Amino acid sequence: MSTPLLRATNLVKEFPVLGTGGLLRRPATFRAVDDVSFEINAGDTLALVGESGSGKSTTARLAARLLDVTSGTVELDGEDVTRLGRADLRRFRSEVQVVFQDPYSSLNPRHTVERIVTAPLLYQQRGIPGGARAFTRALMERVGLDPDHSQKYPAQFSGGQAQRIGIARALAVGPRVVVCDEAVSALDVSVQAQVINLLRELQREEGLTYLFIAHDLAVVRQIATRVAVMTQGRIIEEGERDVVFDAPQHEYTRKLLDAVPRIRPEWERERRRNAALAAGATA
Amino acid sequence: MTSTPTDLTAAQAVAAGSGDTPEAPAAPAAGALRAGAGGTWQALRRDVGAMLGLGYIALVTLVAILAPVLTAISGWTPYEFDQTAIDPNLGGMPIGPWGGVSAEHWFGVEPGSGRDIFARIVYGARVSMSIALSATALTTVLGVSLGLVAGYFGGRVDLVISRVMDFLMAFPALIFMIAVLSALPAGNRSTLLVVVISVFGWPYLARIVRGQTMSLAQREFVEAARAAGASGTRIVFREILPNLRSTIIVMATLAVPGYVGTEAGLSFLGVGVVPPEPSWGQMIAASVKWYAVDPAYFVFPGVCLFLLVLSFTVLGDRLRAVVDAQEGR
Amino acid sequence: MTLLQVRDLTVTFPTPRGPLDAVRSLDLDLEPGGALGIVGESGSGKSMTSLAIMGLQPRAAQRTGSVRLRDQELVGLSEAELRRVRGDRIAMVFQDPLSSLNPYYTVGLQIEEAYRAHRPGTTRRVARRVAVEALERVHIRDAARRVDHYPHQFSGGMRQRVMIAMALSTEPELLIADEPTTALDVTVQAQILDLLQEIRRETGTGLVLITHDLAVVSEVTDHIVVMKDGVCVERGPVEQIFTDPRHTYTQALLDAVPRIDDEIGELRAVTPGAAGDVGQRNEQNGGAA
Amino acid sequence: ACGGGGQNPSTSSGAGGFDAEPAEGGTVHVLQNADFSYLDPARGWDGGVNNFYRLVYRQLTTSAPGSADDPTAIVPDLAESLGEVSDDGLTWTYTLKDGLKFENGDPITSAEVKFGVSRAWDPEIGIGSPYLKQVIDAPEDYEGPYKTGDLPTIETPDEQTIVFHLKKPFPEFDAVVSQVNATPFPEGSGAGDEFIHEIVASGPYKLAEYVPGSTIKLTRNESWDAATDDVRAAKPDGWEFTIGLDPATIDERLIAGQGTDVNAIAGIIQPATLPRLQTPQLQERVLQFDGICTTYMGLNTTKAPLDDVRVRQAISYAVDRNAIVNASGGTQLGAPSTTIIPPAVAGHKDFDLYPSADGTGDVEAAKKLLDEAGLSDGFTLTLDIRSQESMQAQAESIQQSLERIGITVELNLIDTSTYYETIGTPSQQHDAAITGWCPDWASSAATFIPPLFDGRNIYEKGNNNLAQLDDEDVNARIDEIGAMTDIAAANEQWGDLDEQILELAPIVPLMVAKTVLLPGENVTGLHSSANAASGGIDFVGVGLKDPEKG
Amino acid sequence: MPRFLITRVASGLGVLLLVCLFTYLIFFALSPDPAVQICGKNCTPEVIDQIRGNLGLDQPFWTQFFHFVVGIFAGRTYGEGAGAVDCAAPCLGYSFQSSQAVWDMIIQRLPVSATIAVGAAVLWLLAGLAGGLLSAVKEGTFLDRFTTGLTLTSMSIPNYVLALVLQYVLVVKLQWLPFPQAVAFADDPGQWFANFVMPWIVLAVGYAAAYTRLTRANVLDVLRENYVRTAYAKGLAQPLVWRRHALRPALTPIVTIFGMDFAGLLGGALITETVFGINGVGKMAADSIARNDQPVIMGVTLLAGFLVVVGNIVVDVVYTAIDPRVRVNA
Ligand SMILES: Nc1ncnc2c1ncn2[C@@H]1O[C@H](COP(=O)(O)OP(=O)(O)OP(=O)(O)O)[C@@H](O)[C@H]1O
Ligand SMILES: Nc1ncnc2c1ncn2[C@@H]1O[C@H](COP(=O)(O)OP(=O)(O)OP(=O)(O)O)[C@@H](O)[C@H]1O
Ligand SMILES: [Mg+2]
Ligand SMILES: [Mg+2]
Repeated sequence: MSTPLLRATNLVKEFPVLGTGGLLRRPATFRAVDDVSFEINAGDTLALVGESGSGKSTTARLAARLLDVTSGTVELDGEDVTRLGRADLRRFRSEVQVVFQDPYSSLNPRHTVERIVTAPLLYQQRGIPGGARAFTRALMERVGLDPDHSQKYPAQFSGGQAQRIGIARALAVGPRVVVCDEAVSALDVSVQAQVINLLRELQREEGLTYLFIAHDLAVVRQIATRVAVMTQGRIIEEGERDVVFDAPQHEYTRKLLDAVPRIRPEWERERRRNAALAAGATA
Repeated sequence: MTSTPTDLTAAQAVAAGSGDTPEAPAAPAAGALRAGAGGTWQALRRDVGAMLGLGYIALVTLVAILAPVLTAISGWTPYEFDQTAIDPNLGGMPIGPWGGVSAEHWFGVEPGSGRDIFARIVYGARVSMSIALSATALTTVLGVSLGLVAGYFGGRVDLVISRVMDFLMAFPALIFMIAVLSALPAGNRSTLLVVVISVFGWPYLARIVRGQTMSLAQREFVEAARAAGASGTRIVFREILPNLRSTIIVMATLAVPGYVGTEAGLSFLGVGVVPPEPSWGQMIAASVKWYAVDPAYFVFPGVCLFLLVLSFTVLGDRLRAVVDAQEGR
Repeated sequence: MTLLQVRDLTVTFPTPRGPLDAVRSLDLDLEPGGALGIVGESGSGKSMTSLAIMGLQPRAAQRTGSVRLRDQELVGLSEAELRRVRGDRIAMVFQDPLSSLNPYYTVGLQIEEAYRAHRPGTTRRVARRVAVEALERVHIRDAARRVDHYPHQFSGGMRQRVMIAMALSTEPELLIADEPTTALDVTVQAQILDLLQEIRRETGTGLVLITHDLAVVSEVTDHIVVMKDGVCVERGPVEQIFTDPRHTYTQALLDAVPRIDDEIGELRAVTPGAAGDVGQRNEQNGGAA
Repeated sequence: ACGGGGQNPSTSSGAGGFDAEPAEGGTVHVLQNADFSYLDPARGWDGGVNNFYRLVYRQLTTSAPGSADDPTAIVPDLAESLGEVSDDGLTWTYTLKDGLKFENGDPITSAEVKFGVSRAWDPEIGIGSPYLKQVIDAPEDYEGPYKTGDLPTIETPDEQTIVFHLKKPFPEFDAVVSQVNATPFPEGSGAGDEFIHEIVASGPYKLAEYVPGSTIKLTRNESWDAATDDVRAAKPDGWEFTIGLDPATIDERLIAGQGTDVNAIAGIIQPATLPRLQTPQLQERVLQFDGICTTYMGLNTTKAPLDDVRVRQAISYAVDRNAIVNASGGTQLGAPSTTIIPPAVAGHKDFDLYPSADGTGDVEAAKKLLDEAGLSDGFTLTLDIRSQESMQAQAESIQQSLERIGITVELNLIDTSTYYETIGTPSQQHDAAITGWCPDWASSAATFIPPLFDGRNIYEKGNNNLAQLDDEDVNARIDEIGAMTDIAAANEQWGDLDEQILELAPIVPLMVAKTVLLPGENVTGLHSSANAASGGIDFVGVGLKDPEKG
Repeated sequence: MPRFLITRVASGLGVLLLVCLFTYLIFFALSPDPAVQICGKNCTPEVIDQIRGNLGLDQPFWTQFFHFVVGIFAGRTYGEGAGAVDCAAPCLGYSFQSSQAVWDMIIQRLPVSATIAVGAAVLWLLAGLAGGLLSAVKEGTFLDRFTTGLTLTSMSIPNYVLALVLQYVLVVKLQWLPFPQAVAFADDPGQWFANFVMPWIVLAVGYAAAYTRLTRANVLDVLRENYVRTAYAKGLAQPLVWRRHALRPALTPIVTIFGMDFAGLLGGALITETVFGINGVGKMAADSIARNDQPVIMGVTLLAGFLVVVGNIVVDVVYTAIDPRVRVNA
């Protein structure tokens, strides 16, 4: 088997506990991520699920090198990126991008769309192919936004649209891996659907690889190819999506799945039937 | 002048909170280009108090700029003595009612010397405004950059800057300013005033900027910028700084009246600008002795100063209200 | 007799661009012991509806229409009369538990206070016992000790349970829960929802559950009102809404819900609005969002 | 001692009758801005404190009371009579009166007088009047009674007699032993900071309470015997000095005259108060005295172009004295001065070497002189001034008048506390400086001309010869006149020397400040004393009309 | 809690030492030779050298500074032999111009300053809180707008101008009050009040205005809090909601700001004391500056710094006591 695109091995992350430690004493630490390993093949989507505070975001940040590991390694294409220097990190940044949870919070409210989506190129000191305006328009079209709105500010967009801007920014540098940290959690169901569809479409068309974090298992089921379940800083179960969903091995996974509220399947079936009937009637 | 610290604390108590609220939708879709500023201006324009204040500030600024022209028209420079306008037998009191107001001397004359008060007010505006504005500019530059750096980089940098701030704020600034100013050679007092005022003024702004920076640094767009490969300085100045714009404008506007007052107060205490250069504070200081017999001498600079301070205070206050409203507080 | 009957409820905000109806001509009915779900996208007026029922809409807002609790008309009551209804007969659980609890007082005091407001003459001892019991009822372990803790010492799920305990301490006839589980984990959410069901069964308290999660309402409620832009677009028994939605908006909403045990495929998104009008809508939302 | 032109110069005092004989009793209040420098007379030495010392201390001789026919005269105090001088003029002998006591009842003998005088040699304590040290002979390395011990050159043959030996003849030695630092003290007392807060009174009052910077209260010294004292009337039972008041507030209080303020006196009123004194009631209370101090501008003769006498003369011509007087409060508070020695001081000669039509300066004459000096285009000079309001106003008016002849004056503001130190240091002094000079005793000009113009008195530090004038003729004249024993004749000569010096224009006399006072309506016995109070009210005669009031 | 306190006290001491050093350094560099000032009117270079030697002014900076700091804790003696001057601990220096230990000078005047400070603080707290609450309760009404206008106006009047205007009107024209003087309360309570009331007002006005605005803003903010809504939803009566749920959170930050402001009053009262000629510490500072009496300026600066640092710590402690959120769970 070929090397996975992104591989994390024995990741550990400890945070100092606030209020402990003093001038001489080292602060107590809290282990947010505890020996986590996973790999993602090109074109796949690995979903990280688990309770709140289980270390999902921390793991994602470690993978995207937004945090430094306490120990363990992250490899991209077989290359250890855990200790890259500034210049090499820039290259890594063009390969791995992040989409965040809150679309408004993750977009600088004082910057226009154009400025937001071209910023990564600027920060990586790369030229903007075709000029900022044209580049932005093209990118906006790609994520399904009206290119005429390139001079607007994030607050002038709806949540779903704002999240598309976030995705456009991630795509600007032409990454291979996109880390989506709860990228759809803050959105209304109606908007959520649009964004999930967009992500799927991009993956289909450009072969993107996702590390997808969510707590909504229904969403995960729609998008993931593989699923990892975290609790208390550890991955307790990992496998093919259907395997995990249909035959969960771990107690906690089962508990999680049970807790998901669901609309009764028989209602669903009936509704579909009714909808089909109605469609037929109008046709 | 004593109220300066409280002004700032009051301002910061209100301003501090507004930092973590995202810039809420501000202008209708059409006003795309100037989303924030345009809206602020629109809202401000409807405010009578703010507009009156702004009008007066503009007037004073204009007067200060045009001082030579104005005194050419009025016919007296601020330094010329006019012995005919005062009564040597009455302690040098101006001759005529209202401190010697006449066609010759529009605002009357200074007792003892007969210098033209209009000319001195006009030139005094230059001094008062330039000192207050330069001090504000310097304070803002210092306060914002140090506050940003402390708030964003945290750790040891923050520790050092915060200690310096504590240290400066622990200083009895007024006592110290007077002491330093009176001990230093009078050379270039205006510059000295600006420097001394700013050295003691920046921590108040820096503290607020630091707090807001810390909360902005938690926001995901900062992390997004890092993920995009931005360096620390870029994040601070490109990503965070624009978000502090309203805070900075409001704080700066509220700082100006404080510094106008501080300059006047220091001049009042005799450590302000060097004579014969007029400043409003110096004029008030000189006039207080005469307030009972020549109230006009006290009233002209006193009212000018009061209105200037009031204008900036009102403008700052309204600006804050508008910005707060826009930021959804 | 119906427990809650809302007729033609309208909440209007004056805005620079003219009055804006956050809720317009809304009717609601709830039988004793029943559970009514109000669903709809963010900003559709769900929270405003609940506040308006209690007479707690923002000062700027104007409320018209009729709200009847059993046979008492609530619109037009004096503050003093309203006070007797609030907390005692209608209790409310708010969306954000942390900001809805006063950080300066122990949760015990805040529960006692709710209880004593309607039982004048109750001693603190008695009130405290009530508070402990209320906390036990919502399954907070070691309740006798925890009553003396401050809100920030509780986790999100526990805070929400404190809110519920507070609401239930007076044994209200009607409980309005505004997105009681939004901030929570699925597992915690499940516990809270179970708790609400349990209480309804035990005490016969009527429940109005506000949420935008369709799956949640489908599990908990028996009647549903679908709101969009301040108006009710569809209402009916839960089964009917889920099996045979009439309104296209309801249909679209149901289509958009990702399902855990459905086939994988394109989700049907609700027709996206143009940037312009979403912006506009958002803007009005600014104050509340 | 001799009377010059300074006889009882009070020019006007309303019908309020401030010369009425005071009644016995009551407390006189004094309102003042600044605290006294030192309660220890070996340390303090200025117009304000000297007057205060007169209430609590006595010396062998002292100035006559302000009410005397010749208030500038030096009269016996502890001594029976003025000193007896030996023929060579080097030995002066005084005999003490009987019944002199300190406040604790101990007698005052010649030993105590000697001890008090010898304190003047202590380097840290004897920082007051310099005359004892300058005139009385003492061993080279003598450092006062605490460090060195007994001063052998002063003899005390018996308890009543004290004999001084001088370095060289000093005809006015009676004035020297009237200096405040010639106050007797019990032997051994007053070391370190002992007399800073506590004093040993020999005068009619003793210290009852002292809060530095805020109040001083004096009560009667029961040990003082009025029979031994011809100078001090000491009518009030006590004195209360309120210190630290703003000058404007003092004036306001005096005008209002509420409560104990009817019993109050204070210093010169503010210019701004003058216009308010125009009501008949207040006019009645206004008291005016002539000044004895000359305000002048020293021109540094060592600096170009001021080293050219024509330039200095040009400046003397150009200065507008009327403007200066106006800037200092107008004609009631000052008179233009064209001489060094003011009219109220013995030896004054009336002349004006640089006249102008209306006293506003002769611009033409000045320009002509500048042209001659080749400075038609003018030049820039730096004027040192104290950061004090009235001096700033004077400087600004000089600035204006000199601008008329093309001289640009830059004001160099120096903090009050360091002003004299700066201008008294030739290396730090600039082109010109404004300052003033008062005589140490007004009975002669001996303390006016020599300190300011003796070329041999130019010191590296603490210099008073601001012009740094070192003119041989002048120096020689100073020696000649100083040696004259006929003081009246000497004074006439001083007046001529004044004119001779001003020909060289080393300084520009500007004005003589006058004293305008507004005492409370219940105060009386107000007479000026040039010696004891620098021209202000002599405390010794002051009392209340009605002790029950206020 | 104790650890937190220790850290705060330690850093406070550090700040004070810095203040001390900095002040010392500045005056060391700037001020004229104290020996010359002591030497007086008729001075010779030899005497100056002698005085310098006696006072240790010829020693290097660090030695002098060290002696100064040690003096604070252990006291010190200036000079030797008969001319020696004792300065007992806490020795903040010795003013050779007033011939007094700085500490004694301060202690002598502190009661007056404290009277002014406390009175003014009471006044501005009462006025500020009342004004702020009133204006918040009546938000948007004429009363609110009037209060706002009044506060903005009074913030804009320099206090020396106010002082003079008040004095002119109340004392000179109407003769309702005497010219302010320090009268002891025990001597005559009526006079005491009449003498201090103007300084109180002048000092308090600016603060009162600021506190009015602060209180108003805080109360309005808190009233928008969700927990206030909760309180209403529980059926609590409005007075109770206000008293319990709005006031305490709204006033907590004011308590802390008050601590700081009060501690900083020493400098703030300078102008008031100077204008009214009241012999408090502030006026003493101003006078010393005018006389360039360096030890006194140093002493007052240090004292003021000390008060601010202590104020800071007290505020922190009080804050932990009144805001449960910052209480460290031990
Ligand atoms: N910067 C940090 N400093 C200290 N602790 C942190 C930090 N970031 C995260 N943690 C802690 O690490 C743990 C894991 O946090 P993380 O954000 O990864 O959880 P999560 O699974 O993403 O949770 P959620 O679903 O709520 O987003 C949490 O207990 C959190 O408190
Ligand atoms: N103070 C206000 N001023 C003007 N309009 C307001 C105000 N508060 C709320 N609104 C309007 O009322 C509408 C309904 O808000 P509400 O909070 O009831 O929505 P919601 O359905 O509860 O949304 P969410 O799911 O986000 O909680 C919003 O669209 C908003 O525009
Ligand atoms: Mg997370
Ligand atoms: Mg809501």
